[in-house]
Amino acid sequence: MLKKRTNIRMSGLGGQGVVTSAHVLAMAANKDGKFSISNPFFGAEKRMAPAESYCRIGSERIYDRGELVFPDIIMVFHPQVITLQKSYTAPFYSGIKRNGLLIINSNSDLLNDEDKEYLRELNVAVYTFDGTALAMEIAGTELASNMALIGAVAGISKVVTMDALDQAIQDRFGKKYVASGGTATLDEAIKKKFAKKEQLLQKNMSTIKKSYELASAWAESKNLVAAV
Amino acid sequence: MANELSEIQKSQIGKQNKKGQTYTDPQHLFFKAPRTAAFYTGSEVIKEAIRRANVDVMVAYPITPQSEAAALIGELYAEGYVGDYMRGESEFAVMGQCAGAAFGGARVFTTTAGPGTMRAMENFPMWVGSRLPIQMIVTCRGINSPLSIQPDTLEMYFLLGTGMLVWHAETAQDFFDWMLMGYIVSEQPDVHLPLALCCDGFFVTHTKDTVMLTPPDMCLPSYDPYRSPVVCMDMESPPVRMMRDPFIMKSNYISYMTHASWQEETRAATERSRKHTIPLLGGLIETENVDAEILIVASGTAVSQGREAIRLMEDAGLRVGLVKVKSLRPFPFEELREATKNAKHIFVPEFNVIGWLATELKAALPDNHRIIAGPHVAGGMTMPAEVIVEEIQKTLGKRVSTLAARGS
Amino acid sequence: MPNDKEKYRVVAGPEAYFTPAAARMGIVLPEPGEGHIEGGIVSEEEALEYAARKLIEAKNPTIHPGPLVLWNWNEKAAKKAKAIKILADAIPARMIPMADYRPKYPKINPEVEINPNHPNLTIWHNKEDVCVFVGVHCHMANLSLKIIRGGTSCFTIALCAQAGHEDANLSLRDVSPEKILRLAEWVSKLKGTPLAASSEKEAGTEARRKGEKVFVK
Amino acid sequence: MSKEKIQICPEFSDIMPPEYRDLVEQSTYGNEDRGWKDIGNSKELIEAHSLCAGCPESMAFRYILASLPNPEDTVMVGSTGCTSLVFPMVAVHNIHSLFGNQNAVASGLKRALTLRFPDRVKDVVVLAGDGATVDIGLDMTLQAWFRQEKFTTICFDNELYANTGGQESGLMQKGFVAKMAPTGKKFDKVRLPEIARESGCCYVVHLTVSKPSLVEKVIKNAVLLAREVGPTYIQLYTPCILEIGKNSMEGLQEMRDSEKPGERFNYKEYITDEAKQYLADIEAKKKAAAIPAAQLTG
Repeated sequence: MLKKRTNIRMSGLGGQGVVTSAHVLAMAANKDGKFSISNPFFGAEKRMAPAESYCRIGSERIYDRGELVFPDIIMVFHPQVITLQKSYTAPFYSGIKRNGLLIINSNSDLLNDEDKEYLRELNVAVYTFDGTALAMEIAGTELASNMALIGAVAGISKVVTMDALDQAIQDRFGKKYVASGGTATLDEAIKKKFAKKEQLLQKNMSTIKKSYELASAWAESKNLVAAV
Repeated sequence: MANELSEIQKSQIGKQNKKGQTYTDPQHLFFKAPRTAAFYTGSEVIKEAIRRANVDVMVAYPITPQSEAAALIGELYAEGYVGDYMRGESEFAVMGQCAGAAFGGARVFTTTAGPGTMRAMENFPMWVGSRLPIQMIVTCRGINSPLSIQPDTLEMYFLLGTGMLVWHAETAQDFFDWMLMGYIVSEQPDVHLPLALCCDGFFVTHTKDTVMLTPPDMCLPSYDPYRSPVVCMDMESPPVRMMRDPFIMKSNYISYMTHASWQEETRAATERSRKHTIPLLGGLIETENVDAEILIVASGTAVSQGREAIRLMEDAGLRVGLVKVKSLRPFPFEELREATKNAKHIFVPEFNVIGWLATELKAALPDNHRIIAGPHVAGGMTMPAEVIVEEIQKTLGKRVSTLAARGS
Repeated sequence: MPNDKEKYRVVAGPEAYFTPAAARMGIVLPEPGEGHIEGGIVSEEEALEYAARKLIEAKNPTIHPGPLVLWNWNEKAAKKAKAIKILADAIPARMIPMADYRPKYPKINPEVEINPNHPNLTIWHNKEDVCVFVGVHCHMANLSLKIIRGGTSCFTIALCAQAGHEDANLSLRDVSPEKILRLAEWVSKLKGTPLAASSEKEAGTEARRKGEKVFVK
Repeated sequence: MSKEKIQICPEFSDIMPPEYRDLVEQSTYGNEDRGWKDIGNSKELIEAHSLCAGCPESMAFRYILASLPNPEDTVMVGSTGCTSLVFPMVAVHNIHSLFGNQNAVASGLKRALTLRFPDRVKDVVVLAGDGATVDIGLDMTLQAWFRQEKFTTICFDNELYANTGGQESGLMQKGFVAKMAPTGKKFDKVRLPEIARESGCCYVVHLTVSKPSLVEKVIKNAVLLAREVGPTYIQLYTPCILEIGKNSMEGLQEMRDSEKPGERFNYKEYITDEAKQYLADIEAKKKAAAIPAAQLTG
């Protein structure tokens, strides 16, 4: 069953599709008939600069705006968020709520003992996985890493359904979409990458599906399903 | 009845413009026309409002966070929904270009933010003195050094003295409705003033939210420059020997009285806007549970954060009321006195360093020791509901530790 | 900002060194079909009658036609000009135009004109005790009315084509040629002298005697 | 508006001040061949003004207003300065909004009028001093030219800030000692005519107002070209006799002296081929129209 409110903070680097991910997730929740809003927070749009966006999903109308200071879920899109402190709030997990969830896209464990101690105290579950490798393997481009992360958060929290995600992806990449300069350029880049739009949609979806399955399995093994 | 149309406007109703949109009676458009839900960013919503606003001239200039909206209006122009569209060279010039178009009898729209608002500032009292009903969207952001592109409402403090109508939107929905309603109010012959329709930058412009939109094939009737309280500068109406607006200080004695009366008249026009605004916006303020002893009085995004705080307080068994201030000019003196008469503590959360709303309230309300100017944040900081809760708990002497400390 | 509850009244001046705008003292404009007398909302008919009475009783009633009726720039203006002439003859009232709004150099001639930047000069010079503004752009009319109320004792009547004027002592709104003729009708009725024959056709008195409906609103 | 609309309602003709009756009966609205020669035998579009006695600006104003090709459809834009003391007396709609934003205002105005009157010619003419045009307003002056906004910009160059009491301006001569230039101006007079040419003006003229017939020709060309071809710029020397210590009667001589060959206000004109052609075509049409008349007299 859905919590009254699930607040998700996505920390990554400019160009990774952090903003897009929040929008896709919020659109999916919206299609599931839930209340949702998403908003980005960035300085001057720059590649590889810290970029954060926030997705709020709930069972009642959501008013809360702006930076998500006290998230239930934190998604780390790039190791540098942790290693080079490329996050708006430091340490990157500050403000995370008790029984929260931390998803890290990395091929190695980046947390030190202090971090682990702190998170253990708050009973925060940590899911570290190589979303970028998964994206390369399935979509053939690291530009689809954000899809892997979307799959992961959906798989563990079940905060949105796969059907809704499918529709959201159609909306986002299927039709004309209004995006700010940097995002628009990347949209073009990934569209070039895939000859046909259908192909792009399909590759994105299969990346999400695969990641969803892996994450679900992990969650069950930790019996986390109800936790978030 | 307020918000009457001119004969010319009435004769337009039911006819179609070149885009096949039907000129629709504003009352019908606002309150009876069917609405459909859209999941849009604030910038997209601004575009959709302008699509229906029958705007003649829009002047744009890039500055975060309004650039996206300003560019989207450009797309509308390319589609033929806006009469003319240009990029100015600076906000000071843009507001001059807007003035020129309005002097010439056009319905004018522009958007700006933060430093842009400040750069253009000299124009606003000029717009007011010249009675130009221009609509300007202000997507507030930081104006101090060091630079911040994030929400901060300090610039509104400066707008409050210009004589413009100043409204503060909380959500994209407010934006959509108030932009269309704004033209109807500010173009009334007894008002005929520019409107600064403000919001807290990114929080509204870049947030995707559900908004109820009117049909895209209905639009407002055109602006009728010939019921303006001043002469339209198109050389089509008398007197031909006409200057907008001459230096009366250089005429004869008592001309300073003319100056003073002129300013007094523009402020009188602000007062007259009340009767046109109240039926459209549903009052200059909106209230919830104002019989509670604790009230949050706020405008813009601070209202939203207040709503979240009120939920948290409810969960903690504490009843808190809310007053949303929609219009700052005209300022809802009577409404606020009435709404706050039962309150023992009045909290005023704000997104600026000086707390201008609290200052205004302290000047307007009796027993103003009840007013707690806070919490406030600035420079783009977010105001988590938890921080408002903490402020209230502190004041009530209940020192409960919130998560605030961990939010840094 | 009306802080005190006591009702402000828009009475003839001299009001103050610097006259406050009536709108800022809580005075609101009449709705369609209404007028106001000294800030109080009354029916249009009552306002018409009161205006007629003031004009008849005045020593130096004066009409100040503005650019919108002085210049023959459209049909409505032409009709209004005719109606105003009839009104002036019926009272009878002097007419002194506000030909335009510019600060005049070197000075205005209060004998023949009135200017919004110092209308009091004309009011004083001609000892106007009741005056009518008609065909003046609302903003300029409000400037004049404030200054007149501030420094003179003249009772001001505004025949406004738009929403009316709180700063006049008496104001009608949506004033059409027909409404001006109705005012002329009231004047002639109260004086007991019918309008001049030529005017009767304009004012439709003949027709009304025959029981025809004349002023369709 | 058509000349027919500039009429007094008969009911009021006897009470209107004479200047307005004259304006209706004796002004040159709608006269195809109006020009400076009408001054003195027709009602001018300018009333008594408050400029200093003998100020060349008043001459310039009178010539320009007499030369506008269709004042009944012209809206002027001014700026803060001595000129704004004259504009209230001018019988064409005109706008003052702020100091220096005149070309921005004119850009918006021209676009609005074009939008509202698609089938009519509505001329927009900017007239401002050198401080407004070259110093505080330079950005907006140039940007309007870059954008090819179709209106005429006229600069009254009196080489200083006159209305504020004679301070240094960008168009002041190098070395001139003035307020705010206590040891003499340190840099050359800004070469705005050349800048205007490079900024996209199709017709640029730099002259004094000593010869009314020349001023008339230049103003007419500038306004006609701005309608069809592109932005035009006219810089007129209107010396501030007060600030350069001359008497009321000496303004004209000052202009004559400074327009001699080699002097800084010697007549200067830049015109594009397109503009040349446009003017030639107009001339040709006039001649063609004139021929029948000639035959009749012949």
